[in-house]
Amino acid sequence: MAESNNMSNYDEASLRAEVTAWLAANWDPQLSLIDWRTRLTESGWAMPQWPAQWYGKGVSAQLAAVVAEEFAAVNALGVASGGPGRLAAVTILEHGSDAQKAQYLQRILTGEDAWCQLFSEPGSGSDLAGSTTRADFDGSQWLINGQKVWTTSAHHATYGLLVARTDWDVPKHQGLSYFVLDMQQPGVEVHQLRQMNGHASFNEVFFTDARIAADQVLSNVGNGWQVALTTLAHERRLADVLRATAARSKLEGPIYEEERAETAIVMEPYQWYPQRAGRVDLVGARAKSTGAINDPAIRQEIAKLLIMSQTAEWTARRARAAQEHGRPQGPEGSLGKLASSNVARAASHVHTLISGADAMLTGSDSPLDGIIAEILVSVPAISIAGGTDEIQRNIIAERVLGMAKEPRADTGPFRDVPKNTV
Amino acid sequence: MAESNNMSNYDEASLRAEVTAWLAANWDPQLSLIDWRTRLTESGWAMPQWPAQWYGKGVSAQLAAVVAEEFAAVNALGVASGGPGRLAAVTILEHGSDAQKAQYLQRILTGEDAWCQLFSEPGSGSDLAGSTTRADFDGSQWLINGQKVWTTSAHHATYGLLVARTDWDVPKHQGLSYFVLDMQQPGVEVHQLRQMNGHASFNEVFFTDARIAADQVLSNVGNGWQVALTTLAHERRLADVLRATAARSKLEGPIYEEERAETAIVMEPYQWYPQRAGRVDLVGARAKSTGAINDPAIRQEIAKLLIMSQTAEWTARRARAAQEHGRPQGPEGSLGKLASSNVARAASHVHTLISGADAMLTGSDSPLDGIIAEILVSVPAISIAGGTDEIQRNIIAERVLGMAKEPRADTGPFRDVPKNTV
Amino acid sequence: MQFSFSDEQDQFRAIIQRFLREKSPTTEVRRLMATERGYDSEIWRQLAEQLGLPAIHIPEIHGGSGFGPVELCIVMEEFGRYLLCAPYFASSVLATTAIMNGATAAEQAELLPPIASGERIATLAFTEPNGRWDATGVELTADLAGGDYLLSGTKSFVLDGCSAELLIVVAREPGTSGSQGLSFFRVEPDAAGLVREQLQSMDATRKLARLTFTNTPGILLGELGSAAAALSRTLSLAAIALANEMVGGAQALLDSAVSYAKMRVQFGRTIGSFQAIKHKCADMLLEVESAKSAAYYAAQAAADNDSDLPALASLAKACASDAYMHTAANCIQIHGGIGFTWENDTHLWFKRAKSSEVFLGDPSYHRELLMQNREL
Amino acid sequence: MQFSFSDEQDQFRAIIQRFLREKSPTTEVRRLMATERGYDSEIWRQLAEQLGLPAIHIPEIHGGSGFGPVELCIVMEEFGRYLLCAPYFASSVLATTAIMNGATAAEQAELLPPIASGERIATLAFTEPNGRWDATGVELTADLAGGDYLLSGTKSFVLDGCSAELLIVVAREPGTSGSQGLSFFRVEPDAAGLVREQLQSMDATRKLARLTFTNTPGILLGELGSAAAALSRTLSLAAIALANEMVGGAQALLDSAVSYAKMRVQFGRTIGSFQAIKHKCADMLLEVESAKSAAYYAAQAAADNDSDLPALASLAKACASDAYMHTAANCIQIHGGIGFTWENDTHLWFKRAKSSEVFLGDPSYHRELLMQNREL
Repeated sequence: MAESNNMSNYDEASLRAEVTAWLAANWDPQLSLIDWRTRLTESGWAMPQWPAQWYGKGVSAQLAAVVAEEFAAVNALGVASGGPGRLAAVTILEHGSDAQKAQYLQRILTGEDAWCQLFSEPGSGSDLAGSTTRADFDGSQWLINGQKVWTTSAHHATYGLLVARTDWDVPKHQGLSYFVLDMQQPGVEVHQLRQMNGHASFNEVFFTDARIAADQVLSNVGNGWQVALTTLAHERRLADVLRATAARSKLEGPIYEEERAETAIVMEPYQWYPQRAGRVDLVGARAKSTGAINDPAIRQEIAKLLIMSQTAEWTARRARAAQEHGRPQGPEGSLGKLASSNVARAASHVHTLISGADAMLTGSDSPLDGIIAEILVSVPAISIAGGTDEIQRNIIAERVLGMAKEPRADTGPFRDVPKNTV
Repeated sequence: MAESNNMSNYDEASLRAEVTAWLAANWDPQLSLIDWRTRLTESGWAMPQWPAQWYGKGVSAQLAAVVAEEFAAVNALGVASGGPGRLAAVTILEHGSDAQKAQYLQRILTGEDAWCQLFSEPGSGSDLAGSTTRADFDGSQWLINGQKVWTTSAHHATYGLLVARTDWDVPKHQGLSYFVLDMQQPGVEVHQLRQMNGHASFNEVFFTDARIAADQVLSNVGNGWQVALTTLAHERRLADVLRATAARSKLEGPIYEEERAETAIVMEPYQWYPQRAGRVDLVGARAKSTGAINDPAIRQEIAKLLIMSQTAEWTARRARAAQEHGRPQGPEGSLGKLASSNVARAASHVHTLISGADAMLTGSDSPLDGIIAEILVSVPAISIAGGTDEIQRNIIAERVLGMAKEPRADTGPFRDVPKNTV
Repeated sequence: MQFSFSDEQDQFRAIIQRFLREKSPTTEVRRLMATERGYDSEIWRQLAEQLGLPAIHIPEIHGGSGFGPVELCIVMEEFGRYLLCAPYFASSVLATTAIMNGATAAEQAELLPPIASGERIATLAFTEPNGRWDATGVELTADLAGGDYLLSGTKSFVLDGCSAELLIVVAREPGTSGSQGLSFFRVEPDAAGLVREQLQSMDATRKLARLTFTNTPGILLGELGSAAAALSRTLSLAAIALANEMVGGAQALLDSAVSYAKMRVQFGRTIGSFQAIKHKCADMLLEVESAKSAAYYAAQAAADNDSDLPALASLAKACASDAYMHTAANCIQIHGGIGFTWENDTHLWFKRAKSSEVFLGDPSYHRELLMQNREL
Repeated sequence: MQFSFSDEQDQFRAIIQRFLREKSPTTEVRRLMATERGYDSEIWRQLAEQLGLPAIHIPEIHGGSGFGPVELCIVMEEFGRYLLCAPYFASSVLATTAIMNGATAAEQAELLPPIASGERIATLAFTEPNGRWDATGVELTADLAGGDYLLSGTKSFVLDGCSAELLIVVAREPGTSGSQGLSFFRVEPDAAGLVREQLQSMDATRKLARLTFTNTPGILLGELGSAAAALSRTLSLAAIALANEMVGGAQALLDSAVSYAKMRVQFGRTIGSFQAIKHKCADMLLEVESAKSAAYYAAQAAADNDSDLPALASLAKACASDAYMHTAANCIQIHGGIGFTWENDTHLWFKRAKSSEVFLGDPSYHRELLMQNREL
């Protein structure tokens, strides 16, 4: 966010005083969610790190934390936390025109518009830049044809962040453009995609001459990959946001109810995510209640799991501590995703050992009302979603350890690069 | 061996009758080893599968087994079993001129000449064809400069099988030639190479203007890689030969003493090979004598090892059975080496678990008079020697499973291919 | 010991494969796994009449074809490969073997012919809600009451327990424990006091039931109190049959992973040309081939009445379970996101692998048994 | 809980690194490991006088510098990285900690200052030929005879046991068992009835001895019969120090593997550009970073007197042992044949990894301890 460098002249004391005063005057849990957030965004306290021109105060991350503290102190709500919307906001803030910012930002923050992210395709998963969804300019507007997949929330999104190919005669990363797509049009068809664990958290999105106006390109035509990198860089930080709303989970009052309803919708596709991570938290109690805790061989496996899971947590905290001390984050950050795959697999193994014959069951016949079964059939996703383990290892080796990249087989005009014939 | 196809007209009965009669008339354990083997090679019973012209009878593998049976029945000795010599013999038989065959074959079979194999170099291990030892023709002879490594028995070899580069301007596999090198000359210097387990089984061989006569190229100049493939194809079959000599290990008489002395020299560099493979045979007794057998967690590890080791053995027997039934060998053959690495690693782990504190010791303080320590520091070799695990996985994936090769980075004139700057 | 199949056995396998390729495509598997009974009676009839598979290892005097464990295991391997939905494991492996091992000649003459012909589907109920896979887990009791035996207790994880038409039940004399006092009983599906409930199984191709017995009449099979050895032999053969089923499934997954990797392009190359995928496949092949070696060896050992059978059965079961699970997980991984969808067939085998991993005891249980039963 | 080192700690580490880079290149390691004593007195003197390292966690009143476990572990990590040959673990970790935990204030005042200054090298003798790493393994007895204690029995695997100038010996009252009746004794190296024999250690940088005591006089330290708790605390800290030493070594191996992979060319590419090597290195990094997290956390917990210390010590020891061994084996593998030679330095760390794996108890022993000491 280049523009967020226009730091204001606040110091901590003056900032705290101002935000406290503003909250005292404005925070009202009797307001509707939208009314409150409209007031909030217009005040600039919504996104303190953002520029003053766009719903912010232009302050540092450290000072923004002070604002968050004061909001938390009076249980005041922040802006909408919906995942893809937040990604849309940071991307538009960084790459959008003023007209685009004016058109979209506020309604994202208030939660009036829902968004979705149209990146992955059936033929380009790990190879995200290999997108073959086409955007052709007919002289007045863009016509979109192709298919996206793994799109969370596509079925209730107003807008989509779309990466599509606008030039087939340049190398693959150079022929992409980044669009805002109106999801509510006839050329866009959304189908739910069911997973092996029975949930349907994702969608396939089909485009048949879907239309995008000429002014709905973010940044320049052909610069789509650079814009997409901004979106991707923010993808991992959402967990923190969701953690924040959880802190208000017990408060009473209409605005809190409204927020919880909103969160429930946002969170719906992610219900099984804790199971996907292996639920290490359940292992101790399960081992005790089944008596598996007395089996020396199982104790070894539980201990291995605990070691893996504890060290993963500590490694993450080392990374955060380094960041807080303003030091380079070191390799710890990049390793978390790979560690979480290992932990989940080990946890699934341990849950199987502990459950014995019960591991054959599902639904209400499975232990913990089906949670155990859901772990066993959800864990395979964690080493794939958000970049496979193999891709993570490439990233770690190349970017952290500085090892050479492989010779590329996809240079030259994209038209000539071998592709899937799905 | 193209020439071995000139099958004779023997049937099993006539062959058995003839060899029995010949043995009755000729086998004499009172002969010296060389005298016996000279008589043997001249009779054609030395290498029954080889052509009649060259110490053989031109019979099938099946009939050759009949000859071996009759030899075993009267404890008659075969030809010299020295590893590199045998490789030299099969290579010369297939690619040598008649003059070369006449010059070398018989003295290999009688054991009068010892050989060594000069393939690997410090800069080309996995990438054997990347040899940079140079052979330059000065108009009358070849001058050799460079270095080889991992050469077993180089210090007592009369001749060496040398792969060297004769053309730097063609792709790497096309610029190699295959020579017979006289090891007993001033331009050849042999240094012993000590391993991390304290043994010194291999040598480094340095060439400084070493000389090779023009008629000592095997096959044609530039065809060295094809010739080397013949040698490599036979490399794995040596274990069988060595097993055969072991069968006579208890017989008395001067010729058997002589053979045992010969075998001792040949086997000297391989003393630690059983330890390299992990000595699964020792696990049961060690677990019982230390009481580790009562530890449920160690029992699991022992069981895993037993399963791995038993199935590796059975897989090898399946491969042999398929071959005996004249069926294609199937994938089982190629997997043995990879399996043996896994077994050895698991065995080393189990020996450590069983030995506990004693695993810190070596020499006579280490259990079984140092055998346990030798296992722990020898096992790392098994996944490297004779082609690393990584190379084996490539071979299995590409040749057995038919997966695509990687894009090559070493095409074009070898002069321009990136190399090590050792 | 034989280390290869005979030509006749290879032909037999080819016949079964041809049948399954036609009759058990995954569209059929998906259709049948969604039904309550879980199989198609017409296919079962063809399997029995055309191929004689339920008769395979039943002696000829009892209407069988008199083949042995090796042929039975060939059938199992192919069923595992094609995920055939049929009550074969319950009826032809578990119940048949229990009857052959535990019933008198006269009882066998009565019970086996309709099983051999496929007319009657039987199952063996031995495990209980405690989930133990050996005799020590049996708590269900058989009380002698006026010449009749009345069974009380609960069996669980009973394969095809709701659809089977004959139940062979392991029960114990009240007051006994361990391997003492165990007997086999036959119970009719409509017997008094018997409640059969379908369990929700993760692997929908493998129907499991909980059977509750309340003073349910049962007819003794074999000699009273002497079922332990027969049960143990039965479970050894069942473990070997399951190991063979598993290697068939693992091979199907490996084939699927390799062929997808050869076809799928990312970064301008087939993903199978990347070492990460290539080496994973090589390791999978090694693991699957090792499991096959164990499963085949154990089947042959069963045919030879090898005295080391319990150890070999455990070895094969442990090895095949691990190989199957690893192959299943890797097959999903190699397919990427698509491999995690319901639409893709991989999860059908993944769930079978998971249920097979624990069915008849998990790898760690069998490794411990191996240590107990094998002389080191 | 602190999750990063302070600037002062980082500077301290940098000073040690500078010292070791100069004083402990592998040529020196090779020279010293071939000597019987295994270290260079002059380097030890510099280590003590210039850097004050033997004094690091000894209280200032006893001539120490009064730092704590975190600083001690920084020293250990760097020693592990550079494979320094010195009796530091024996004297400054084992013996010092035992004295600090088990001796009276007066005894500490007498014993610690010369250890802190480096003038006197001590060691702790607790393990016996049975190879057990806790109090239950102690069989050596201390008999009270006319006001003196006479020790009889054998200690083994005693670090620097032949060269140490002061022996702290764990002995038990005859007739006691388990953690009852244990005491610390100080024994002079020339005491009557003491025979010290060097053991041949696979890791020649770690000198081990067997000490045989025959009515050898020993002077009681601390209170009679109450050493168990002090020994246990000592072993927890020793395990944590060893875990930190191990992560230093593992990092050195990882660095070596990565830099070799970046330089070594095969098939016209650096081998580090092949996924097989690249992914192995990524996994190694994850394992080494995880082990560091555990080792650092445990060191900090020791500084904080965390009540969970025994569990954390076992966690760190188990994790670091596995990471070190895997990294060592992979480092050889990545170096290929050259990595298996004596000339290449990798085996020096490999052997240290192997001896560290079992020293103070192997990973499986510590995983079991973790389960016993941690509330699930």
